[in-house]
Amino acid sequence: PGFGAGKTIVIGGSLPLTGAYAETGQWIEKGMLFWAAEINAKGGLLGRNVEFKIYDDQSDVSKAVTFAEKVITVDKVDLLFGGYPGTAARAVMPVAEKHKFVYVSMGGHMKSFEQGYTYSFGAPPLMGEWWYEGFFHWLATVPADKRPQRAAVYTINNPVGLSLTDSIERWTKKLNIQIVINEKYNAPLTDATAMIVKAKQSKCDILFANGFFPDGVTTMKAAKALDYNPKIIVQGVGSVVPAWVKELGKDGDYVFSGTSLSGQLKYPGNDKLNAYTKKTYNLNEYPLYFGFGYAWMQTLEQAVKGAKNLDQTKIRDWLKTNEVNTIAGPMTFDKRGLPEPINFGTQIINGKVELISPKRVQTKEPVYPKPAWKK
Amino acid sequence: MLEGKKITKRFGGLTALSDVDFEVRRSEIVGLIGPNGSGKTTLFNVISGIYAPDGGDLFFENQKITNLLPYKRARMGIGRTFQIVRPLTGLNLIENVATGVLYGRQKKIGSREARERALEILSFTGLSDRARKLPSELILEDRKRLEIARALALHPEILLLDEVFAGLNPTEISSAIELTFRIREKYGTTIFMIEHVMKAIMNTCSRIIVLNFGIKLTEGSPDEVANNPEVISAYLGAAYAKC
Amino acid sequence: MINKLYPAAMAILAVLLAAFPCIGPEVYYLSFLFSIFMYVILASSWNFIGGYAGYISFGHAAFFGIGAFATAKMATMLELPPLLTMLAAIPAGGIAALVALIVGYPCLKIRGPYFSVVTLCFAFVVDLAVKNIEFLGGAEGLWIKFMDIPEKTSRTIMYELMFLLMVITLAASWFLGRSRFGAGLTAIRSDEEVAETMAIPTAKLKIQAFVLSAFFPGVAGGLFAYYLGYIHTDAVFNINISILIVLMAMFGGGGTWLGPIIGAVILTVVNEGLSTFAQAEIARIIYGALFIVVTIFMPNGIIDFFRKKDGMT
Amino acid sequence: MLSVENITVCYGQMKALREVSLEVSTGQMVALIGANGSGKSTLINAISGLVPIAGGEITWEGQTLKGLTPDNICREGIIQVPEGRKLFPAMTVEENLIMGAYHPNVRKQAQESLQKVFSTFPRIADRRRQFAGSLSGGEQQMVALGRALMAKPRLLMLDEPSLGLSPKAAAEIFDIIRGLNKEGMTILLVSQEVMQTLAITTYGYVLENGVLALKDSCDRLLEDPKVKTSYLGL
Amino acid sequence: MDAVLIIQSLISGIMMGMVYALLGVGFSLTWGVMHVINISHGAFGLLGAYMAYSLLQYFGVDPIVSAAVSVPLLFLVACGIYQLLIRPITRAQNVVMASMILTFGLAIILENVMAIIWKADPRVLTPTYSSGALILGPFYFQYPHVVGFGLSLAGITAIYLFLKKTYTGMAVRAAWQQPEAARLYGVNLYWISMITFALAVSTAGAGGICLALLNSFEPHSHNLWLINLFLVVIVGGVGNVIGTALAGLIIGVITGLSMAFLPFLWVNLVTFGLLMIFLIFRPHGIFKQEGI
Ligand SMILES: Nc1ncnc2c1ncn2[C@@H]1O[C@H](COP(=O)(O)OP(=O)(O)OP(=O)(O)O)[C@@H](O)[C@H]1O
Ligand SMILES: Nc1ncnc2c1ncn2[C@@H]1O[C@H](COP(=O)(O)OP(=O)(O)OP(=O)(O)O)[C@@H](O)[C@H]1O
Ligand SMILES: [Mg+2]
Ligand SMILES: [Mg+2]
Repeated sequence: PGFGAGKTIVIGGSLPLTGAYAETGQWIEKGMLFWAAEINAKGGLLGRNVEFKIYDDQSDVSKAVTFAEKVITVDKVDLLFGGYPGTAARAVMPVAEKHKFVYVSMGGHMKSFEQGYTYSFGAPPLMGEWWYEGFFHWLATVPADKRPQRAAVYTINNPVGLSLTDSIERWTKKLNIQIVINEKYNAPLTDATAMIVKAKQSKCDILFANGFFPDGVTTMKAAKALDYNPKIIVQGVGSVVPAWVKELGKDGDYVFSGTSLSGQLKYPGNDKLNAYTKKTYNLNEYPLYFGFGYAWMQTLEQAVKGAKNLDQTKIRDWLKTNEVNTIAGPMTFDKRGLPEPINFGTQIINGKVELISPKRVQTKEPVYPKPAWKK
Repeated sequence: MLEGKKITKRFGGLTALSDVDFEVRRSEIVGLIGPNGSGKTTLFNVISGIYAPDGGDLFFENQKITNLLPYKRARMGIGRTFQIVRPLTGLNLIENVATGVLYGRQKKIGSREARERALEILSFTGLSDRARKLPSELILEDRKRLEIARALALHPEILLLDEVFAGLNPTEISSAIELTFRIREKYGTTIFMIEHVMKAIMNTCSRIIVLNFGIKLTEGSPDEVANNPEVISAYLGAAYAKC
Repeated sequence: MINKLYPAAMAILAVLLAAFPCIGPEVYYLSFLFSIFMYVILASSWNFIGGYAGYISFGHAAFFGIGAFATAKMATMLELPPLLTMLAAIPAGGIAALVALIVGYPCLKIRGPYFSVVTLCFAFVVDLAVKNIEFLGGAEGLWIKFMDIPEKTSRTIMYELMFLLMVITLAASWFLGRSRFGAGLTAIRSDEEVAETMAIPTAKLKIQAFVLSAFFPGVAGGLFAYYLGYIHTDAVFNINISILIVLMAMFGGGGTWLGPIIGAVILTVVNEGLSTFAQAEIARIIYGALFIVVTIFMPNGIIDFFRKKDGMT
Repeated sequence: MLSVENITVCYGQMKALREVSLEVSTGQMVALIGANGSGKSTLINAISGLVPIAGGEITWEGQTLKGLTPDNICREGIIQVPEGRKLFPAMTVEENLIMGAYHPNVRKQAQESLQKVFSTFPRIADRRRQFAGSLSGGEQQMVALGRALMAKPRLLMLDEPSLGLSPKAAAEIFDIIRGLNKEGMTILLVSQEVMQTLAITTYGYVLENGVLALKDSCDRLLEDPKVKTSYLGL
Repeated sequence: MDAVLIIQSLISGIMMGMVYALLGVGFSLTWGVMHVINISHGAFGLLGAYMAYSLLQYFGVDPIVSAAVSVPLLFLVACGIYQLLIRPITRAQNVVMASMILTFGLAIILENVMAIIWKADPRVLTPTYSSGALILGPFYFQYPHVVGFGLSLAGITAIYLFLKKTYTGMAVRAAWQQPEAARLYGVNLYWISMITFALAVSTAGAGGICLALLNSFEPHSHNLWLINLFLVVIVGGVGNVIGTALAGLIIGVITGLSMAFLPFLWVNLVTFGLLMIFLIFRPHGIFKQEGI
């Protein structure tokens, strides 16, 4: 409790701090805590200090639901924070709806925003459907005769993976790229040899590896070992986490992907976050999920300030009608609780995640085609 | 009542039983002897249904039982003991026997009644004072008695006894022989027994079947068998012939 | 004396638990007890096959998940009104039982650790199959419409239903432990071959126990689907659930009535409590240490430990 | 060379042996008889160190065996052929025998001993590559004996070596035991075949419910009325 | 279907299978010999992987070289753990169950200790050769696979020879089949159990290093490893070293072939389905006979 009991604003919820999603959960937690420290230093929210009540749901969806109910009904927190992964968010969104609590998170992908919930917001969301927009916009600028012609698409069979394929199918048609291989796989992917051999034999010159970090690593290793050199390798959400560059080094270079947040964006706040993560974690740029944690809190902060009190319905209504400004840029929300599609194309160049598209945010000219593996 | 025709059982390359014919008639006590590894226990396993024979047929009360599951045979009245005792570990003696009673051949009864019946059987086999002990706390002889008690719980028509006399000294053997006769008296059970203890075999059996290398060597009254030169050379040994 | 008091105490406890929502507790407490009931059901029904018959199934989450998906599918496909959907959990349990019947037939011929692994594989097969079948929502999962009644009322209904299911499961478990059926299963655990020669129809009993042990988790899965509102294969077919069920039952004492109850309650409460009071990793470490300490001091389960102290058999 | 003085052994509450004493001197073959459960195996196991003794003392060549574990006692040359043979079923006959010479003291002579065992028991020499579990009872007993010989016993304790054997096989085993004793082996023999046992041993002890009931030379034991009624069934 | 694809995916399937076999032998041994089902086996493997990771990261020591340090270190750790935790439960009525519960707890502890030390971020073991390949005609033998395969083969052979040819190894087998008789012939059960356990854990470490060359790992990865090695052990027959190796090959072939012939979506499903059917028809693993 801060000064004056009951004065503190408590924000509660659960994150996967241990188990399968521990890494991500912990980054989100760090982002949120950074926000709290910052706002408390500035005199708090509505003049009150903020404090977190974070439970570890052990990467278990049903625990996430129970803890959401706990913070709402027992801990009687003032605000709810968003969870991870998408499946947990999908399950918590109805709880938030029933208890009429604003729930700002990455959301559980497009489908969960189409269930008619009114209290859930993705701010910014992590939408598979949008993930490759930036990349494709750039690809469209490549002259047609220089574009890759044949695509191999390997997709992890989970909600994120499935939502990634939508835009691939739409865009490849538009850009006249033939999808030669289009396959899904169930995690865990322990060996990608057969995938790479198939892609190589089918002369695919663009590879979409729509997976997470472990699958991404496995496919990259196999691609290098089997000396498979497509013009483009696109990776799912795995390649924008800090571990990618850190662990794969040179081998992770030239991979395209997308992001909805980046420390290199010129929106206010990004420099500060970068400086903090540089100092604390020795990272050149704040990690994606650190940013998510921070941005969700930013959104909540502005909504509370806008509504001027902690009435959840007022906060929701404020969000529905006003613009918020976050490190991911300005956003206004539609009926579903989603902003306009946000996406930036990325490529890893010399061990750094560079923004390549749209032009206005470009930090580096993309390297195309991808240089052959050095043996 | 129990008849086997050309029973054959193979384990991989080894023929444990080959074309064995035998018959046990009601109220008889029949012995089964033979050198170690001659297939005696295997024959019991075939009769009780633990192994399916590779050839031949079994009949019980003139019904073919060759392909019946073991529990069906037990229901028909074939009870057995195991050479290497196999009590239901973790259950005390009453529970061991009561389980047998519950699934036995008498009309369905409640568990209380089953325990009473179990106690009766235990006292008949001389175990009543140890009724609440666990099998692991018993000495071998008592465990063998427990095997018999559990088989009796079924109220069998025929009882297959596999070396229940092993490890007993001559005096104890006498009391075990007496128990064998009492079982037949009280339960009217026919008995088919495997035994290496000649004293027991000679004194109880009306007929003895001799197996050697899975083949039936001979069959006859105890005297005939004991004086059969083939049996002496394969099984009894020269020393036995002398005395 | 103690034997007389025992059922009476149980009855009082049951009435108190049933009446608990009347004092108007917060929704969370209902949910928390709901999950305890659920694990008691899972562990106790696992106990039928795993505890009594000694067939350690490592795939019981499969039945739980089948129940959940069957209920959710029925609810969305038939567009049942929410309250009726809950009843759909019963046929869903039936489906789980049917699946158990089909896989039990070949699997129950295998004994010991091999059975455990076959059931483990079975759970993976079911999980992956559901992920691959669009009809069941595939990798996307399924949403269930929620009831148009106040949250507290709907949680109370679910609480009472799960409680009822638990009472039924425990009653079944109680009678099973004292019945001819239970005696037969215990004999099977001890020595199946001997059990056969005691006229116990082992194959039949095992199948019956397996089917029964799949039915209750199936129904519980149906209620759970409703509780969650959105179900995904990762949430219900999780291997950790299968393992947790086994551990709960054995931790308390397999093959007894009370053991799985104690195991389920202790582990659920401790886990929840630790998440509340300790830092995440430390909480997990303490939780892990609990298993170690209990096993070292009570290697045969908690029940066995106290039974020895009381000197009862 | 072995002397057991007033030892008591308990299994939980139950006293399996009460103040039992026994002596075996070099080159002797001593019989230990008694009813089922009278504690014969317990006594042998106590000497081997498998069960702890609650009171009394066992001395071996003047030194106490107190506190020694079975492997240390084995090093002293006190070797037991356990009841029920207890072979290593999934190891070959040869490996079973080699295991007999596990102890470092005798390991070096293992090959030599192996040849000797095979020449004593030619029947198992033919089966040296077969798994011990697939042998017949008589052969298993030979392997068990052979395994004990591999350990170069100075005192050989045999617990019911003829159990479950056909009369012929049992007689063979007794012949072998007598032969070993003739070669100078000190032997403590437990058996239910009271007549045969007392016929080949020189001195005998009789256990009854964990208490030593009688001890005498075998000739006299054979005449003893109590032995006659209780153990010979006469 | 063309031959290159089939053979290429067979090659990598088999090589992976062998790595799981190396992880599995130790698990199989403790189970067979001591009736201890070590749920934390995979976690120990992961510990080996993390140790190799740190040694590579901070001292630039190649994982194969550093195994010479980390494997013996794990051996010592395992001796301590045996002494403290495993030994007390060997007197339980049901050692199998008790050991499972205890080592489940141990696995949770190890996982979270690793999470504290090395953080939850995924790691990749990337020595210089990590994504190179030996090219023979149209076939690529990826170095991590080759190294893992070689190390596994060496490890399994060493364990086999140890069990078959050395006195200590024979004592391990003897102690497992007939503990009482083993004691009577001079085997110190306590020592043998400790050695078995420690040996098992150190092979897990070696296996973990091999696996880490192939896939990325995180503190919870051991769960996945455990499931795979569990399958290998069961298919091979508990306690059977040769069986475990063969099972590794078989599972490798199954995965390899299904990768080549089936849509990837069905690979895991078919693999588990086939294993289930295999076990139903051959419930005691590849060999009927007990052996090593
Ligand atoms: N399950 C089995 N698998 C393989 N071989 C077996 C099996 N059971 C028995 N045998 C073999 O069959 C033969 C006959 O064994 P069986 O147990 O019937 O002998 P037995 O006459 O009862 O001998 P004993 O008097 O020693 O008990 C033996 O060679 C034995 O090794
Ligand atoms: N491990 C044990 N735990 C408890 N009691 C035991 C144990 N082993 C033996 N006993 C008891 O100790 C007593 C002596 O048993 P022991 O095995 O020494 O007798 P024995 O003379 O060798 O009999 P047998 O002729 O059956 O071999 C018996 O009453 C037996 O029940
Ligand atoms: Mg036999
Ligand atoms: Mg004895």
